[in-house]
Amino acid sequence: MDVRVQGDAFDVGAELSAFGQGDANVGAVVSFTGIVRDVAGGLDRMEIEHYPGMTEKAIATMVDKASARWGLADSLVIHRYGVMRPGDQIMMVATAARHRVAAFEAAEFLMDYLKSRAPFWKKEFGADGSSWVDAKDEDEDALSRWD
Amino acid sequence: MDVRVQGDAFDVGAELSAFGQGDANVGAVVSFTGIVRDVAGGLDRMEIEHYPGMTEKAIATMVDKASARWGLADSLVIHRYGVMRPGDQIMMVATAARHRVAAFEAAEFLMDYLKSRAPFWKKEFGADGSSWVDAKDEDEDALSRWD
Amino acid sequence: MVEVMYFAWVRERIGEPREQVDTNAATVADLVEELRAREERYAVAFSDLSALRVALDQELADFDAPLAGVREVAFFPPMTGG
Amino acid sequence: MVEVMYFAWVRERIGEPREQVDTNAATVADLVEELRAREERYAVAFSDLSALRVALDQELADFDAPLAGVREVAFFPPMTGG
Repeated sequence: MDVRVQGDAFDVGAELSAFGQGDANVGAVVSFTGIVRDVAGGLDRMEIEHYPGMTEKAIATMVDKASARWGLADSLVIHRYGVMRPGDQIMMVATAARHRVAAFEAAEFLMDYLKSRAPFWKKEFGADGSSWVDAKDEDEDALSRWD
Repeated sequence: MDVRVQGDAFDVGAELSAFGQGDANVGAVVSFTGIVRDVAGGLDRMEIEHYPGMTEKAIATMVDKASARWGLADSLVIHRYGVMRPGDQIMMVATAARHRVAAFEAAEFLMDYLKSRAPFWKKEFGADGSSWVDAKDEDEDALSRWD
Repeated sequence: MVEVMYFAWVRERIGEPREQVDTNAATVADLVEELRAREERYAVAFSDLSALRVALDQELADFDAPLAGVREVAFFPPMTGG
Repeated sequence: MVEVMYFAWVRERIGEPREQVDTNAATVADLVEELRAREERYAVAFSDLSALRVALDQELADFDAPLAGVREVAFFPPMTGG
Protein backbone atom coordinates (compact mmCIF):
# COMPACT_ATOMS: atom_id res chain seq x y z
CA MET A 1 0.00 0.00 0.00
CA ASP A 2 1.26 3.45 -0.88
CA VAL A 3 -0.67 6.57 0.21
CA ARG A 4 0.66 10.04 -0.53
CA VAL A 5 -0.95 13.40 0.26
CA GLN A 6 1.16 16.09 -1.31
CA GLY A 7 1.20 19.57 -2.81
CA ASP A 8 3.48 18.65 -5.70
CA ALA A 9 2.39 17.35 -9.08
CA PHE A 10 2.92 13.66 -9.82
CA ASP A 11 3.68 11.68 -12.97
CA VAL A 12 0.95 9.10 -13.69
CA GLY A 13 3.05 7.40 -16.34
CA ALA A 14 6.04 6.96 -14.07
CA GLU A 15 3.84 5.78 -11.19
CA LEU A 16 2.10 3.17 -13.33
CA SER A 17 5.28 1.92 -14.96
CA ALA A 18 6.47 0.87 -11.52
CA PHE A 19 3.13 -0.31 -10.13
CA GLY A 20 2.19 -3.97 -9.55
CA GLN A 21 5.33 -5.27 -11.25
CA GLY A 22 7.06 -8.52 -10.38
CA ASP A 23 4.10 -10.22 -8.69
CA ALA A 24 3.07 -13.45 -10.43
CA ASN A 25 -0.44 -13.09 -8.97
CA VAL A 26 -1.19 -9.76 -10.64
CA GLY A 27 -3.27 -10.17 -13.78
CA ALA A 28 -5.09 -6.84 -13.73
CA VAL A 29 -4.11 -3.25 -12.98
CA VAL A 30 -6.68 -0.45 -12.98
CA SER A 31 -5.86 3.23 -12.61
CA PHE A 32 -7.97 6.35 -12.24
CA THR A 33 -6.69 9.89 -12.70
CA GLY A 34 -8.71 12.95 -11.73
CA ILE A 35 -8.05 16.16 -13.67
CA VAL A 36 -9.15 19.76 -13.07
CA ARG A 37 -11.90 20.44 -15.59
CA ASP A 38 -12.84 23.92 -16.77
CA VAL A 39 -16.57 23.25 -16.58
CA ALA A 40 -17.94 26.63 -17.62
CA GLY A 41 -14.88 27.96 -19.43
CA GLY A 42 -14.06 30.58 -16.80
CA LEU A 43 -12.01 28.70 -14.23
CA ASP A 44 -8.72 30.30 -13.31
CA ARG A 45 -7.68 27.88 -10.59
CA MET A 46 -8.87 25.47 -7.95
CA GLU A 47 -7.59 25.42 -4.39
CA ILE A 48 -7.84 22.24 -2.40
CA GLU A 49 -7.76 22.44 1.38
CA HIS A 50 -7.23 19.34 3.49
CA TYR A 51 -6.97 18.21 7.09
CA PRO A 52 -3.34 17.19 7.63
CA GLY A 53 -3.11 14.00 9.66
CA MET A 54 -6.73 12.99 9.29
CA THR A 55 -6.44 12.85 5.48
CA GLU A 56 -3.66 10.28 5.48
CA LYS A 57 -5.37 8.18 8.15
CA ALA A 58 -8.76 8.27 6.42
CA ILE A 59 -7.27 7.21 3.08
CA ALA A 60 -5.19 4.44 4.66
CA THR A 61 -8.35 3.08 6.29
CA MET A 62 -10.17 3.07 2.93
CA VAL A 63 -7.26 1.31 1.25
CA ASP A 64 -7.12 -1.31 4.03
CA LYS A 65 -10.81 -2.03 3.51
CA ALA A 66 -10.42 -2.30 -0.26
CA SER A 67 -7.35 -4.53 0.05
CA ALA A 68 -9.13 -6.95 2.36
CA ARG A 69 -12.40 -7.01 0.42
CA TRP A 70 -10.89 -7.51 -3.04
CA GLY A 71 -7.64 -9.25 -2.13
CA LEU A 72 -5.50 -6.56 -3.72
CA ALA A 73 -1.87 -7.40 -4.42
CA ASP A 74 -0.99 -3.70 -4.46
CA SER A 75 -2.64 -0.29 -4.19
CA LEU A 76 -1.68 3.34 -4.61
CA VAL A 77 -3.44 6.61 -3.79
CA ILE A 78 -1.91 10.01 -4.49
CA HIS A 79 -3.99 13.12 -3.70
CA ARG A 80 -2.78 16.69 -4.05
CA TYR A 81 -3.73 19.80 -2.10
CA GLY A 82 -3.05 23.46 -2.85
CA VAL A 83 -3.43 25.38 -6.10
CA MET A 84 -4.23 23.56 -9.36
CA ARG A 85 -5.20 24.86 -12.79
CA PRO A 86 -7.40 23.39 -15.54
CA GLY A 87 -5.71 20.32 -17.01
CA ASP A 88 -3.69 19.63 -13.86
CA GLN A 89 -3.92 16.20 -12.34
CA ILE A 90 -5.54 16.29 -8.89
CA MET A 91 -5.22 12.70 -7.78
CA MET A 92 -4.78 9.12 -8.85
CA VAL A 93 -5.70 5.67 -7.64
CA ALA A 94 -4.25 2.36 -8.82
CA THR A 95 -5.20 -1.19 -7.86
CA ALA A 96 -3.58 -4.53 -8.72
CA ALA A 97 -5.44 -7.83 -8.41
CA ARG A 98 -5.67 -11.28 -9.95
CA HIS A 99 -8.75 -10.52 -12.00
CA ARG A 100 -10.22 -7.48 -13.71
CA VAL A 101 -13.48 -7.36 -11.75
CA ALA A 102 -11.65 -7.06 -8.42
CA ALA A 103 -9.26 -4.40 -9.73
CA PHE A 104 -12.12 -2.34 -11.22
CA GLU A 105 -14.40 -2.61 -8.20
CA ALA A 106 -11.64 -1.75 -5.72
CA ALA A 107 -10.68 1.34 -7.74
CA GLU A 108 -14.31 2.48 -7.95
CA PHE A 109 -14.80 1.88 -4.23
CA LEU A 110 -11.72 3.96 -3.43
CA MET A 111 -12.89 6.76 -5.73
CA ASP A 112 -16.38 6.81 -4.21
CA TYR A 113 -14.93 6.99 -0.71
CA LEU A 114 -12.30 9.59 -1.58
CA LYS A 115 -15.03 11.81 -3.10
CA SER A 116 -17.14 11.94 0.04
CA ARG A 117 -15.12 10.68 3.00
CA ALA A 118 -11.56 11.96 2.62
CA PRO A 119 -11.20 15.43 4.22
CA PHE A 120 -10.57 17.58 1.15
CA TRP A 121 -12.50 20.70 0.14
CA LYS A 122 -12.34 22.33 -3.27
CA LYS A 123 -12.71 26.03 -3.94
CA GLU A 124 -12.96 27.38 -7.48
CA PHE A 125 -11.61 30.79 -8.50
CA GLY A 126 -12.79 32.42 -11.73
CA ALA A 127 -13.60 35.74 -13.31
CA ASP A 128 -16.80 35.95 -11.24
CA GLY A 129 -15.07 35.37 -7.93
CA SER A 130 -14.68 32.23 -5.86
CA SER A 131 -16.93 29.56 -4.45
CA TRP A 132 -16.65 26.31 -2.54
CA VAL A 133 -17.61 23.25 -4.57
CA ASP A 134 -20.76 21.68 -3.17
CA ALA A 135 -20.87 17.99 -2.36
CA LYS A 136 -23.14 16.15 -4.78
CA ASP A 137 -26.02 13.93 -3.73
CA GLU A 138 -25.01 11.45 -6.43
CA ASP A 139 -21.58 11.09 -4.85
CA GLU A 140 -23.14 10.37 -1.48
CA ASP A 141 -25.55 7.91 -3.12
CA ALA A 142 -22.66 6.15 -4.86
CA LEU A 143 -21.37 4.99 -1.47
CA SER A 144 -24.46 2.94 -0.74
CA ARG A 145 -23.65 0.33 -3.37
CA TRP A 146 -20.68 -0.86 -1.27
CA ASP A 147 -22.73 -1.59 1.86
CA MET B 1 -9.77 6.82 -30.89
CA ASP B 2 -6.56 4.83 -31.08
CA VAL B 3 -6.67 1.06 -31.68
CA ARG B 4 -3.47 -0.95 -32.04
CA VAL B 5 -3.08 -4.69 -32.52
CA GLN B 6 0.60 -5.52 -32.38
CA GLY B 7 3.19 -8.14 -31.53
CA ASP B 8 5.52 -5.73 -29.75
CA ALA B 9 5.42 -4.81 -26.09
CA PHE B 10 4.06 -1.38 -25.14
CA ASP B 11 4.82 1.09 -22.35
CA VAL B 12 1.74 1.77 -20.21
CA GLY B 13 3.38 4.70 -18.47
CA ALA B 14 4.35 6.43 -21.72
CA GLU B 15 0.91 5.78 -23.23
CA LEU B 16 -0.90 7.23 -20.22
CA SER B 17 1.36 10.25 -19.91
CA ALA B 18 0.20 11.31 -23.37
CA PHE B 19 -3.44 10.22 -23.05
CA GLY B 20 -6.39 12.62 -22.69
CA GLN B 21 -4.16 15.68 -22.28
CA GLY B 22 -5.09 19.18 -23.33
CA ASP B 23 -8.87 18.70 -23.40
CA ALA B 24 -10.67 21.00 -20.95
CA ASN B 25 -13.60 18.55 -20.86
CA VAL B 26 -11.60 15.64 -19.51
CA GLY B 27 -12.01 15.24 -15.76
CA ALA B 28 -11.46 11.48 -15.50
CA VAL B 29 -9.09 8.98 -17.07
CA VAL B 30 -9.36 5.25 -16.38
CA SER B 31 -6.89 2.64 -17.54
CA PHE B 32 -6.81 -1.12 -17.43
CA THR B 33 -3.72 -3.25 -18.02
CA GLY B 34 -3.87 -7.03 -18.46
CA ILE B 35 -0.79 -9.00 -17.43
CA VAL B 36 0.18 -12.66 -17.99
CA ARG B 37 -0.36 -14.40 -14.69
CA ASP B 38 1.40 -17.61 -13.68
CA VAL B 39 -1.72 -19.18 -12.22
CA ALA B 40 -0.40 -22.57 -11.15
CA GLY B 41 3.30 -21.69 -10.99
CA GLY B 42 4.25 -23.75 -14.05
CA LEU B 43 3.57 -21.41 -16.95
CA ASP B 44 6.44 -21.02 -19.38
CA ARG B 45 4.69 -18.83 -21.92
CA MET B 46 1.40 -17.88 -23.47
CA GLU B 47 0.80 -17.62 -27.20
CA ILE B 48 -1.99 -15.41 -28.46
CA GLU B 49 -3.40 -16.05 -31.91
CA HIS B 50 -5.62 -13.49 -33.61
CA TYR B 51 -7.57 -12.93 -36.82
CA PRO B 52 -5.77 -10.12 -38.67
CA GLY B 53 -8.22 -7.67 -40.15
CA MET B 54 -11.24 -8.79 -38.17
CA THR B 55 -9.51 -8.03 -34.87
CA GLU B 56 -8.94 -4.36 -35.68
CA LYS B 57 -12.48 -3.95 -37.05
CA ALA B 58 -14.13 -5.69 -34.11
CA ILE B 59 -12.24 -3.54 -31.59
CA ALA B 60 -12.97 -0.32 -33.51
CA THR B 61 -16.68 -1.19 -33.46
CA MET B 62 -16.56 -1.74 -29.68
CA VAL B 63 -14.75 1.55 -29.15
CA ASP B 64 -17.27 3.40 -31.34
CA LYS B 65 -20.12 2.00 -29.24
CA ALA B 66 -18.41 2.95 -25.98
CA SER B 67 -17.57 6.45 -27.23
CA ALA B 68 -21.16 7.12 -28.24
CA ARG B 69 -22.72 5.62 -25.12
CA TRP B 70 -20.48 7.34 -22.57
CA GLY B 71 -19.49 10.46 -24.52
CA LEU B 72 -15.79 9.66 -24.35
CA ALA B 73 -13.36 12.46 -25.12
CA ASP B 74 -10.66 9.92 -25.97
CA SER B 75 -10.07 6.18 -25.98
CA LEU B 76 -7.17 3.80 -26.50
CA VAL B 77 -6.95 0.03 -26.94
CA ILE B 78 -3.66 -1.81 -27.41
CA HIS B 79 -3.75 -5.62 -27.66
CA ARG B 80 -0.75 -7.83 -28.35
CA TYR B 81 -0.52 -11.17 -30.11
CA GLY B 82 2.32 -13.69 -30.23
CA VAL B 83 4.47 -15.04 -27.40
CA MET B 84 4.25 -13.55 -23.90
CA ARG B 85 5.70 -14.68 -20.59
CA PRO B 86 4.48 -14.32 -16.99
CA GLY B 87 4.57 -10.66 -15.97
CA ASP B 88 4.36 -9.40 -19.55
CA GLN B 89 1.62 -6.92 -20.36
CA ILE B 90 -0.93 -8.37 -22.79
CA MET B 91 -3.17 -5.42 -23.44
CA MET B 92 -4.39 -2.08 -22.17
CA VAL B 93 -7.49 0.06 -22.41
CA ALA B 94 -7.80 3.74 -21.52
CA THR B 95 -10.86 5.99 -21.48
CA ALA B 96 -11.20 9.75 -20.94
CA ALA B 97 -14.50 11.36 -19.99
CA ARG B 98 -15.94 14.27 -18.04
CA HIS B 99 -16.87 12.21 -15.01
CA ARG B 100 -15.52 9.13 -13.28
CA VAL B 101 -18.60 6.95 -13.69
CA ALA B 102 -18.52 7.28 -17.49
CA ALA B 103 -14.78 6.61 -17.68
CA PHE B 104 -15.05 3.53 -15.43
CA GLU B 105 -18.10 2.08 -17.16
CA ALA B 106 -16.68 2.57 -20.64
CA ALA B 107 -13.42 0.86 -19.66
CA GLU B 108 -15.30 -2.07 -18.11
CA PHE B 109 -17.55 -2.37 -21.15
CA LEU B 110 -14.52 -2.46 -23.44
CA MET B 111 -12.84 -5.10 -21.28
CA ASP B 112 -15.94 -7.30 -21.17
CA TYR B 113 -16.27 -7.11 -24.95
CA LEU B 114 -12.57 -7.65 -25.62
CA LYS B 115 -12.65 -10.77 -23.42
CA SER B 116 -15.41 -12.49 -25.37
CA ARG B 117 -15.90 -10.74 -28.70
CA ALA B 118 -12.48 -9.76 -30.02
CA PRO B 119 -10.96 -12.61 -32.08
CA PHE B 120 -8.02 -13.60 -29.88
CA TRP B 121 -7.25 -17.09 -28.59
CA LYS B 122 -4.80 -17.87 -25.80
CA LYS B 123 -2.72 -21.02 -25.55
CA GLU B 124 -0.66 -21.80 -22.45
CA PHE B 125 2.63 -23.71 -22.55
CA GLY B 126 4.04 -25.25 -19.38
CA ALA B 127 5.98 -28.18 -18.05
CA ASP B 128 2.94 -30.44 -18.61
CA GLY B 129 2.45 -29.45 -22.25
CA SER B 130 0.13 -26.94 -23.83
CA SER B 131 -3.58 -26.20 -23.80
CA TRP B 132 -5.98 -23.64 -25.20
CA VAL B 133 -7.52 -21.39 -22.56
CA ASP B 134 -11.25 -22.05 -22.30
CA ALA B 135 -13.71 -19.19 -22.49
CA LYS B 136 -15.35 -18.63 -19.09
CA ASP B 137 -19.09 -18.56 -18.53
CA GLU B 138 -18.62 -15.61 -16.19
CA ASP B 139 -17.02 -13.59 -19.01
CA GLU B 140 -19.95 -14.34 -21.28
CA ASP B 141 -22.36 -13.45 -18.47
CA ALA B 142 -20.54 -10.16 -17.87
CA LEU B 143 -21.69 -8.94 -21.29
CA SER B 144 -25.36 -9.10 -20.38
CA ARG B 145 -25.12 -6.15 -17.99
CA TRP B 146 -24.52 -3.83 -20.95
CA ASP B 147 -27.71 -4.81 -22.81
CA MET C 1 -9.70 22.09 27.04
CA VAL C 2 -10.07 20.92 23.45
CA GLU C 3 -8.45 22.02 20.20
CA VAL C 4 -11.25 23.06 17.84
CA MET C 5 -10.47 23.19 14.11
CA TYR C 6 -12.42 24.66 11.21
CA PHE C 7 -12.07 23.92 7.51
CA ALA C 8 -13.32 25.38 4.21
CA TRP C 9 -16.22 27.83 4.55
CA VAL C 10 -16.58 27.05 8.25
CA ARG C 11 -13.02 28.32 8.72
CA GLU C 12 -13.82 31.40 6.63
CA ARG C 13 -16.95 32.23 8.65
CA ILE C 14 -15.26 31.71 12.01
CA GLY C 15 -12.23 33.67 10.80
CA GLU C 16 -9.55 31.33 12.08
CA PRO C 17 -8.41 27.77 11.44
CA ARG C 18 -8.17 26.59 15.05
CA GLU C 19 -8.52 27.65 18.64
CA GLN C 20 -8.30 26.26 22.17
CA VAL C 21 -11.74 26.04 23.77
CA ASP C 22 -12.27 25.65 27.49
CA THR C 23 -15.43 23.59 27.77
CA ASN C 24 -17.24 21.02 29.86
CA ALA C 25 -19.66 20.15 27.05
CA ALA C 26 -20.75 16.51 27.25
CA THR C 27 -21.36 16.07 23.51
CA VAL C 28 -20.49 17.70 20.21
CA ALA C 29 -23.99 19.19 20.07
CA ASP C 30 -23.45 20.76 23.50
CA LEU C 31 -20.15 22.26 22.32
CA VAL C 32 -21.90 23.68 19.25
CA GLU C 33 -24.50 25.32 21.52
CA GLU C 34 -21.74 26.94 23.57
CA LEU C 35 -19.96 28.23 20.44
CA ARG C 36 -23.19 29.54 18.89
CA ALA C 37 -23.84 31.59 22.03
CA ARG C 38 -20.41 33.23 21.84
CA GLU C 39 -20.59 35.55 18.87
CA GLU C 40 -22.52 36.16 15.69
CA ARG C 41 -19.81 34.58 13.46
CA TYR C 42 -20.21 31.27 15.34
CA ALA C 43 -23.99 31.48 15.11
CA VAL C 44 -23.65 31.98 11.35
CA ALA C 45 -21.13 29.16 10.86
CA PHE C 46 -23.23 26.71 12.89
CA SER C 47 -26.66 27.85 11.70
CA ASP C 48 -27.38 24.62 9.78
CA LEU C 49 -25.89 21.49 11.31
CA SER C 50 -27.14 19.34 8.40
CA ALA C 51 -24.59 21.19 6.23
CA LEU C 52 -21.75 20.32 8.63
CA ARG C 53 -19.65 17.31 9.48
CA VAL C 54 -17.57 16.72 12.58
CA ALA C 55 -14.46 14.69 13.34
CA LEU C 56 -13.27 13.75 16.83
CA ASP C 57 -9.54 13.10 17.06
CA GLN C 58 -9.49 12.83 13.28
CA GLU C 59 -12.32 10.29 12.95
CA LEU C 60 -15.74 11.17 11.54
CA ALA C 61 -18.37 11.26 14.29
CA ASP C 62 -21.99 12.22 14.96
CA PHE C 63 -23.15 15.39 16.67
CA ASP C 64 -24.45 13.41 19.63
CA ALA C 65 -21.07 11.76 20.23
CA PRO C 66 -19.56 12.29 23.72
CA LEU C 67 -16.56 14.59 24.09
CA ALA C 68 -15.01 12.83 27.10
CA GLY C 69 -11.30 12.25 26.44
CA VAL C 70 -11.38 13.97 23.05
CA ARG C 71 -8.47 16.30 22.32
CA GLU C 72 -9.26 17.53 18.81
CA VAL C 73 -12.67 18.49 17.39
CA ALA C 74 -12.95 19.54 13.73
CA PHE C 75 -15.94 21.11 11.97
CA PHE C 76 -16.23 21.26 8.19
CA PRO C 77 -18.69 21.01 5.29
CA PRO C 78 -19.24 17.70 3.43
CA MET C 79 -15.98 16.65 1.78
CA THR C 80 -15.31 17.13 -1.90
CA GLY C 81 -12.21 15.08 -2.61
CA GLY C 82 -11.29 12.97 -5.60
CA MET D 1 -15.68 -20.38 -54.10
CA VAL D 2 -15.12 -19.13 -50.56
CA GLU D 3 -11.99 -18.69 -48.48
CA VAL D 4 -12.43 -20.78 -45.31
CA MET D 5 -10.23 -19.92 -42.31
CA TYR D 6 -9.60 -21.81 -39.08
CA PHE D 7 -8.23 -20.51 -35.80
CA ALA D 8 -6.93 -21.94 -32.52
CA TRP D 9 -7.79 -25.62 -31.94
CA VAL D 10 -10.03 -25.69 -35.01
CA ARG D 11 -6.96 -24.82 -37.08
CA GLU D 12 -4.94 -27.48 -35.28
CA ARG D 13 -7.57 -30.18 -35.89
CA ILE D 14 -8.06 -29.28 -39.54
CA GLY D 15 -4.30 -29.03 -39.98
CA GLU D 16 -4.20 -25.82 -41.98
CA PRO D 17 -5.09 -22.16 -41.37
CA ARG D 18 -7.09 -21.57 -44.55
CA GLU D 19 -8.24 -23.12 -47.80
CA GLN D 20 -10.33 -22.34 -50.85
CA VAL D 21 -13.59 -24.29 -50.82
CA ASP D 22 -15.74 -24.79 -53.89
CA THR D 23 -19.27 -24.90 -52.52
CA ASN D 24 -22.86 -24.07 -53.30
CA ALA D 25 -23.92 -24.33 -49.66
CA ALA D 26 -26.81 -22.01 -48.90
CA THR D 27 -25.94 -21.48 -45.23
CA VAL D 28 -23.02 -21.86 -42.86
CA ALA D 29 -24.65 -25.00 -41.46
CA ASP D 30 -24.80 -26.48 -44.97
CA LEU D 31 -21.12 -25.70 -45.49
CA VAL D 32 -20.30 -27.39 -42.19
CA GLU D 33 -22.20 -30.50 -43.36
CA GLU D 34 -20.16 -30.58 -46.57
CA LEU D 35 -16.89 -30.22 -44.67
CA ARG D 36 -17.82 -32.88 -42.10
CA ALA D 37 -18.46 -35.36 -44.91
CA ARG D 38 -15.01 -34.77 -46.41
CA GLU D 39 -12.60 -36.35 -43.97
CA GLU D 40 -12.32 -37.49 -40.38
CA ARG D 41 -10.34 -34.40 -39.32
CA TYR D 42 -13.25 -32.15 -40.38
CA ALA D 43 -15.74 -34.40 -38.62
CA VAL D 44 -13.65 -34.08 -35.45
CA ALA D 45 -13.20 -30.32 -35.72
CA PHE D 46 -16.92 -29.75 -36.32
CA SER D 47 -18.25 -32.42 -33.97
CA ASP D 48 -19.77 -29.92 -31.52
CA LEU D 49 -21.09 -26.73 -33.09
CA SER D 50 -21.97 -25.28 -29.68
CA ALA D 51 -18.19 -25.07 -29.06
CA LEU D 52 -17.65 -23.10 -32.27
CA ARG D 53 -18.16 -19.58 -33.51
CA VAL D 54 -18.31 -18.37 -37.10
CA ALA D 55 -17.51 -15.07 -38.80
CA LEU D 56 -18.65 -14.12 -42.31
CA ASP D 57 -16.45 -11.54 -44.01
CA GLN D 58 -14.97 -10.76 -40.57
CA GLU D 59 -18.27 -10.22 -38.76
CA LEU D 60 -19.64 -12.66 -36.18
CA ALA D 61 -22.64 -14.58 -37.57
CA ASP D 62 -24.97 -17.46 -36.78
CA PHE D 63 -24.73 -20.95 -38.25
CA ASP D 64 -28.02 -20.46 -40.08
CA ALA D 65 -26.76 -17.31 -41.83
CA PRO D 66 -26.85 -17.39 -45.67
CA LEU D 67 -23.57 -17.64 -47.55
CA ALA D 68 -24.69 -15.77 -50.67
CA GLY D 69 -22.08 -13.14 -51.56
CA VAL D 70 -19.77 -14.11 -48.70
CA ARG D 71 -16.07 -14.31 -49.58
CA GLU D 72 -14.50 -15.25 -46.26
CA VAL D 73 -15.81 -17.75 -43.70
CA ALA D 74 -13.91 -18.26 -40.44
CA PHE D 75 -14.44 -20.97 -37.81
CA PHE D 76 -12.98 -20.75 -34.33
CA PRO D 77 -13.67 -21.49 -30.64
CA PRO D 78 -15.12 -18.85 -28.31
CA MET D 79 -12.68 -15.95 -28.08
CA THR D 80 -10.39 -15.47 -25.09
CA GLY D 81 -9.01 -11.96 -25.47
CA GLY D 82 -8.27 -9.29 -22.90
